[in-house]
This record gives sequence, structure tokens and C-alpha cells, in this order.
Amino acid sequence: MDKMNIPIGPQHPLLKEPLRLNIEISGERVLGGILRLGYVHRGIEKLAQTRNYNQNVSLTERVCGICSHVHTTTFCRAVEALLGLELPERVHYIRALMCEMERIHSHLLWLGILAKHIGLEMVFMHTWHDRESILDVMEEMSGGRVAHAVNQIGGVRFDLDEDHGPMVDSTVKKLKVDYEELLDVIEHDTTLKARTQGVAPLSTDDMKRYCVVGPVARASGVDVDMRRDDPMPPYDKLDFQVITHPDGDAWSRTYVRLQEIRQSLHLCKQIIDDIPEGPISVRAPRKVPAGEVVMRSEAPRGELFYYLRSDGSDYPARLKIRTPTLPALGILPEQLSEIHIADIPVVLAGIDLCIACADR
Amino acid sequence: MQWLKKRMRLLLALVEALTGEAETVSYPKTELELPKGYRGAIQLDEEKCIGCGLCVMDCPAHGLELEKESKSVYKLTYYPARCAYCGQCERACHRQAITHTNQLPGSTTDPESIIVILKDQKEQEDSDE
Amino acid sequence: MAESLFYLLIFPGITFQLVCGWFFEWFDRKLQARFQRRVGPRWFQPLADLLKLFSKEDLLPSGANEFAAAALPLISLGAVLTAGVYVPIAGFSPASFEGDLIVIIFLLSVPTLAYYLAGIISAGIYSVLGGGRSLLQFFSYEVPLLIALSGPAVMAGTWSIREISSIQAEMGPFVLFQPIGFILAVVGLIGKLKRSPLDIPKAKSEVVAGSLTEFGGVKLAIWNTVMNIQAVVGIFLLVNLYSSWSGIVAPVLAVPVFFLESVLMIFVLSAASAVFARLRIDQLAGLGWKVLVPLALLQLLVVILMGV
Amino acid sequence: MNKLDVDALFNVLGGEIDQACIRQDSIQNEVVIEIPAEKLPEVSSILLDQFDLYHLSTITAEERTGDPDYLEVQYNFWKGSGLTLLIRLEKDSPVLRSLTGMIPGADFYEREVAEMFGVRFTHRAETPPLLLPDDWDGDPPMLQKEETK
Repeated sequence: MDKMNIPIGPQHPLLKEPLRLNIEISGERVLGGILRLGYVHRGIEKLAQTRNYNQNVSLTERVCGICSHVHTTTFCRAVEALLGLELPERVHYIRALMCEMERIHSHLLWLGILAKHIGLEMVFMHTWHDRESILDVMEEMSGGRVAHAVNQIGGVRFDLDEDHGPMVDSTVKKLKVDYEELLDVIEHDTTLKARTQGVAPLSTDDMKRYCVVGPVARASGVDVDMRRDDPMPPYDKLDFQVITHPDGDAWSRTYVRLQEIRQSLHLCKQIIDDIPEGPISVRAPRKVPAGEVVMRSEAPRGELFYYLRSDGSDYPARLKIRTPTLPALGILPEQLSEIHIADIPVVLAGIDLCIACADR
Repeated sequence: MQWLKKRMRLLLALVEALTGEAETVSYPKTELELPKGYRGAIQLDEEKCIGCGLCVMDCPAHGLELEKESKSVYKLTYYPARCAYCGQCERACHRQAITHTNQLPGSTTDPESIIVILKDQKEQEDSDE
Repeated sequence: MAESLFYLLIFPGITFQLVCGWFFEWFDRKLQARFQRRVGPRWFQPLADLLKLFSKEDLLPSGANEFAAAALPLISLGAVLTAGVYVPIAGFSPASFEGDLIVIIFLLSVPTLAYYLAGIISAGIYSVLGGGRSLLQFFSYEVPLLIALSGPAVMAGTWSIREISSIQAEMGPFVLFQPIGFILAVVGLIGKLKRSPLDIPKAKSEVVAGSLTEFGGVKLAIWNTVMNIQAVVGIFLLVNLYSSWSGIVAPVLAVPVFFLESVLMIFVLSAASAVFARLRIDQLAGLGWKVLVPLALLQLLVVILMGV
Repeated sequence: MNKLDVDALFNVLGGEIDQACIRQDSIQNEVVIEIPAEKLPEVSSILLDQFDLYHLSTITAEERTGDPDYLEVQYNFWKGSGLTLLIRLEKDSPVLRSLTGMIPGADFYEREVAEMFGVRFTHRAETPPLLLPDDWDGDPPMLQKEETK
């Protein structure tokens, strides 16, 4: 059959954010694809140089619409490292609590999108319904549903009051039940497994060569998690497992993410139980002493990298952000060959696209 | 039985959803409950504001503007269409003059019409004191 | 003459089919919404959507065949409406004749072929893909569907739907004797209607909207109507062939029972689209030829042996 | 996760490059090694083969002022802890040898640096723009313009 080129994006029902994939097909078979980014490039790295550190907290929050909190956390940690601030323990716990809740809602969102792409609209709606309960808690605590604005340089903006603990507790309990149901679905549902198992598997070696991070890499057996291997406080005091799976196909990515939801629920419970009393912020000067710092943390999609250089003024001299989606996009050409057209949504969903993140 | 139940999970969820209540909120017919810490419309306590401009300096979206003639003659303008509702102004103010209420900000098709002059401290009022 | 006109235009002709089609669309959407814990549309929503489409601009890409694009939905509409006239409603069938089952099966295939052609002539990349897929899918589900539908005919010893329907008063509803055949027929119907999980030709995340990607306005409205009426006729047909109670229950109850069964069928179709993920085209072909066809043949064998 | 053995690394690299170039801890959280541009493939193959340092977090470029102005390119590796290879390039015609042959994951990072800072990477496939518009005809956008300097 003749070769054809089909464009996927920048506008396509498959994509929630703009990116262009030019896919070469022959009949129902995909031969290869060329990727093009930049449709939502906002020049955040350049913008950051024209804003002071306080403004940049809000700016970095807007790098990503899903994992907004972990961006501000990493940025604030970088600035605090340059300032040499010692933060109260309670700040770390509150930040970690938000990080974990963000991971849960991000993974649930992802699962819904996968289900929608393979035609399981009901699962999509139900997982997003579950996700809504965690968003409600986050909104109740921080005042924002997606842009939580929790962090400030030198601490956090809100304190947990007596209602919040039980609220997190009951939500965690409720989500544990929902989690069991979801696990049943992905482990036993025949059509879902038929669509995801064995789709474009990648080996551990491929993942290492492409420097992929996060759940995508862990689903191929790369045992790396920044929370364990390069921990920010308080993760060194908390107990959790790093989930890996050897297969590397779309199903194992689902499995890894679902298991991570459970670990995160477990972490939320621990944080709420162990959280120490104390102040929630320290005063931070406006001017940051000259210096350079690299900060890595584990976002829901994997290792998040921040490089910050200060020249002693109250504006950063250089801020480099590397989001976890960017390396994951690198494996797309490898995956988009010798598969069916019908597998494209599964492959794209599998790496958890966040184009706004990748473009910045 | 357990085996069947695990495989029929979607069907069970379907029946459950059918017998349960719908989650849709028919806004605006029913009231929307906003949490008490919700970052909504901006409010200024005119008594406390001294026109120092810290909020303007830290606003990441350029949503606030301060026109200052002298120390006591100034005008603070708020542009809701630019506001990102991030809470930075609330944080920046040392006198707790500017705050978020937990009310939804109003909406319109004309961004010019919703610009609010939060405080217009004129010379005359100044001389009255 | 007046009687025939009434049959054609009012009942069981155009008006009745249109109303049933709208009801089908509304009920299906409402059910889907309830499965997803939403409220769902109100009763007039399908009609409102139709009117909205009528008021929209009708565009086709350059290179598309304008005449064929206008003719194909009309031909399909004609085919499904004609098929609708021949299907008995609760035992009432003004235009029945020997062999009308075969005619209906072929009339119901016309939209699928028109759908394929619509994809080819509308000069869009997704349309071509969708059209090709619809033909592939056609070959996968049509054969088991035909074999399954011949089960009741063989059992009743006639190819007239009215006869098959009325003979069940003596023999009992055929679904009791041919449960496998019934399930296969439902699967075939889902394939014919291109409904999820067999909505491969118009899978949104893969080929946007399949053959109909480039269609809009009045043409799309007619296509949607065709799909609805096709579903209604298919459902009526299955109810007649497999579970006709018109001779068993009292005549007063015959009409409510018939429509209740049809509504149940809509429920089954909706539930199937909610709980199954969309199959890949190669998976569907495998399912069709390796599972459905042998099962259908087995069912037919059982029916023939029962008759002997 | 085996942590990177920094001392062993310095011992191996000491023979390869000038010891004076090793600047430890000038960036917080990182071991920093400054190398000349032409040593990059050599050093990264040592990192990859002898120390299993496969994970390249990103490539960071930055325009630094000095006498004269120069471009600083950092290769941020990670294995349990961070390691940065630091390269100074002339601002006028920055050229680097591509690492994509060794680390395919470097592809996107290199393209970003090439587009945003105008660094030319050799020994790699020609690619269309990744982030900038297809018809971009200006200076690399992350470089400071003359008038704003």
C-alpha cells in the first residue's frame, strides 16, 4: 500500500495540548513520526530574568498546569539554598503533603486520559471524579484548585488547622477504596489489557540511553526515584517503596502509576500523623547572594531539574527548568514505528504528555 | 465469586452509578460552595493602605498599578483581567491591607469596565486631616 | 392510496422512524451520562442539535465530490427508512412479504457502503482512513451477523419477518433456543452501527471522526439521522426475530412489551459501549473470524439439528 | 542505586585533563568539572563506560559576561548525586561536538541549546527547529540583545 503522511496536531481530538506529530503510515501500520514542539512556548526562562524572586514563585507555578506545586517547591528550595535558610520542619511536611496529593491527582488524571483514548469514557469520568475529591482537599487547604500558591520563599503560606487533618484522613480512606476498584479494572479488564499490553515495549537499556525519568522509566525497570535517591526533607524520614515493573509497555506504565498512587496515599497518612508543630515560615531577604545551585526533585512525571544562578540582585540571572516530559518525548520516535494507528493514542498517553511543561 | 466480581468491576460501577446521584452541580441554579480560604476577588482595606507599593512590586501579572505623586498623594488601580489570583499581593503587604475574599470575581465581556480604583488618595483629603 | 400514504409518511414510515430515532439518541445519551454520574441532556436535545446543524454552514474541502457528498447521506436515509417500513411493530406490518428479512439486511448495509464511499470522496486524510476501516470492519461483523440472523429464519422455516415473529407464539421466543445467536446478532448490530466498542471507523482519538470528518451542516445532520434510524430499525428487527411476545401476551400488552424490549435493547447497547474498550482493527478481525463465525455456525448447526 | 564514586572519577580524569580544571562545589549540590570543549566526547565516554553515569539530566547554556563575553555550557549528569561538566565557549562562533551518538537522550537538549543560544553541534543529524517557528529569522532568543545589555 502507498505511504501516507497523517498530521496529528497541533489541533487533534487526541491532544489536549498542542504539539505536532507528522506520522508516516502505510495502511494501518505506522512507519515513523517526526515531532515538533513549541506551540505553547512561553519563554518562561527568559521571563524569569525580568521578574524578582517573589514574582518568580508565581511564574514557576505556571510552568505546568498539573504539577504546579512541585515546580514552586523546587524553585523555592533552590532560592533558599542560595540564601542559606534553615526552614522549620513543619514547612517540609506541608510541602511534601501537597507534593504527594499532587502526585495522586496527576496519576488519576493520567489514568482517565488513557481510558478515554481507548474508548472507556466511563472509566475516564469515574477516575476524574475520584481525582476531584483530592482536588477539593487541596483547594480547601490552599485556596486554589490547580494553582495552589502554597510556597513562598522561606516557607509556606498556609498552616494546617484542626479540620485539615481529618479531612485528608477521610479522603485517603475513601481513595484507598477507589484505588482497589481501579486496580481490579486494570488488572482484570479484558479489553483494557488487550489494548495496552505489549504495545510498543521499551527495554531498561533504551530508557537509560534516552535518559528517561519517572514512572515511564520505572515501568521499564529503571529503579530511580528522586524521593529516595536524592531526597529532599522529609522524605528521608518517611517510609515508601519505589515501584518498578520490567515490561515497559503501556500496561506496566498504568500499573506503576496506580501502585504509586497507593504509596502516595500511604505517605499522606504518614505525613498527617507525623507532622511536627512549629512555625511555617522564616523571613527571607529580597536580595539573593550570588551563587549557583542545581535542585532536583521528583515531580509526578519524574525528575524535575532546576538550575538557578544569582548575581546578587533581586532578579535571577539565569533560571533553567528541565521538566520530566521533555526526555520522555525523546522516546516517541523509537516507539512510533511498526505499530498500529490505533496504538498511537496509547503510546502518547503512556508517556503522560504535558506539552506546556516541555515547551516552557 | 470473587473472580467474577473482579472481572465485572466495570459493570458493577455502572450499576452503582446508575442507582446513585448525579454529581453535576447545576450552577447557577444551586449555590456553589467555595472553601473559606478560596482566593477570590481582591479587597482593599483603605484605612490600612499607606501606598508603599510593595504589592505592586511583587505582583507577577502587573495587575496592580500605583501612580504616586508624593508620599501621601497616590492612586492604586486594580486590573482584574490581568490578575492571576495568586495571592502574592496579600503576602507582600506588611499591613494586611489587601486581601482575597472567598467570593468569585465578577465577569464581563468588556475588560475595561471592571477596572477598580482601589484607593485614590488625593491632595485635598490629605489636607483635611 | 390514502392508507399507503399513511403507512409511508406516518406509521411505521418516516414520522414514526424519526421520532424513534430521536428517542434512541436521547435515551442513549442520557444513559451514558448516568453511567458517568452526569445528569445528561433533556428530552429535546437531539432535536435541538439537529436544528443547530441545519443552520450551520456546509463546507467541503476542495477536491471533494460535491454531488456524491450530497447524494450519499440521502441514499442512506432512503435505505434505512425503507427498511423501517418493512419491520413489524408489535406484530403490525402493512408491507410484509416472503423474503423481506433478506431485503432488510441488505438495506441496512447500504449506509455502511455509503459511509465508505463518503470517506473516499470527501478528500480528507482521516476520511480515507475511516472509510477503509469501515470496510474492514464490515467484513468482520457482517458474516457472523448474517449467519446468526439466518438462525431464526431456519427455525421458523420462512424468510418473512412477520411469519418468524408470529410463529414464536407457538414455539416460544427464539432467544430461549438461540442465546448464542442472539448475542452474536447484538455484537453484529453494534458493529453495523459503529458504536463503541466497535466504533473503530470513527474512533475520535485515532481518525478524528472517520469518514464524516469533512462533513458538516445539513449533510452531517442527515448522517446523524441515518445512524439513529439504522439503530432503531436494527433493534426492532432483533426484537422481532428473537423475542416476539405479540402472540403470547394479551393483545393489549403486545405494544408495551414490544417497546419495553426495545428500550432494554438500547440499555444493552449503551452498557456495552460503557464497559468495553475500543478494539483494534486487527483484534476485531481476529474476533470476527476466529470466534464469532465458528460460534454462529455452531448455533446454526444446533438449530438445523433441532429442526430435524 | 550506587552513588557516584567522585574520588575514583577524579583519579581517572586526572590523567586525562588538567587537575586544575576540577572545581568542586562551585555550584551547590553538584560536583563541577570544567573541561575544554574538545575533551567533551572523551570525558563523557569515560563517564558512561567506566562509571555507568548514563543519566544526562539536561544541558544548560548561559551567556556570561566577562572579558570577553563567553557562553557557558553545562552538561548536568546525575547518578545519586549531581555532576556537572562545564565548558566555556567563545560567544562568536560556539561549536560543540554532539553527544547524541553516545547518549541519544541528549538530542532534545542539544536542539534547545542550539536554537536558544546559537551553539552549533557537529556530528549529528540535521533537524528542523524544535521550539522556534519554522521561519524564525532572528538571533537566538535567549542571547542578550546589544541594546539591553
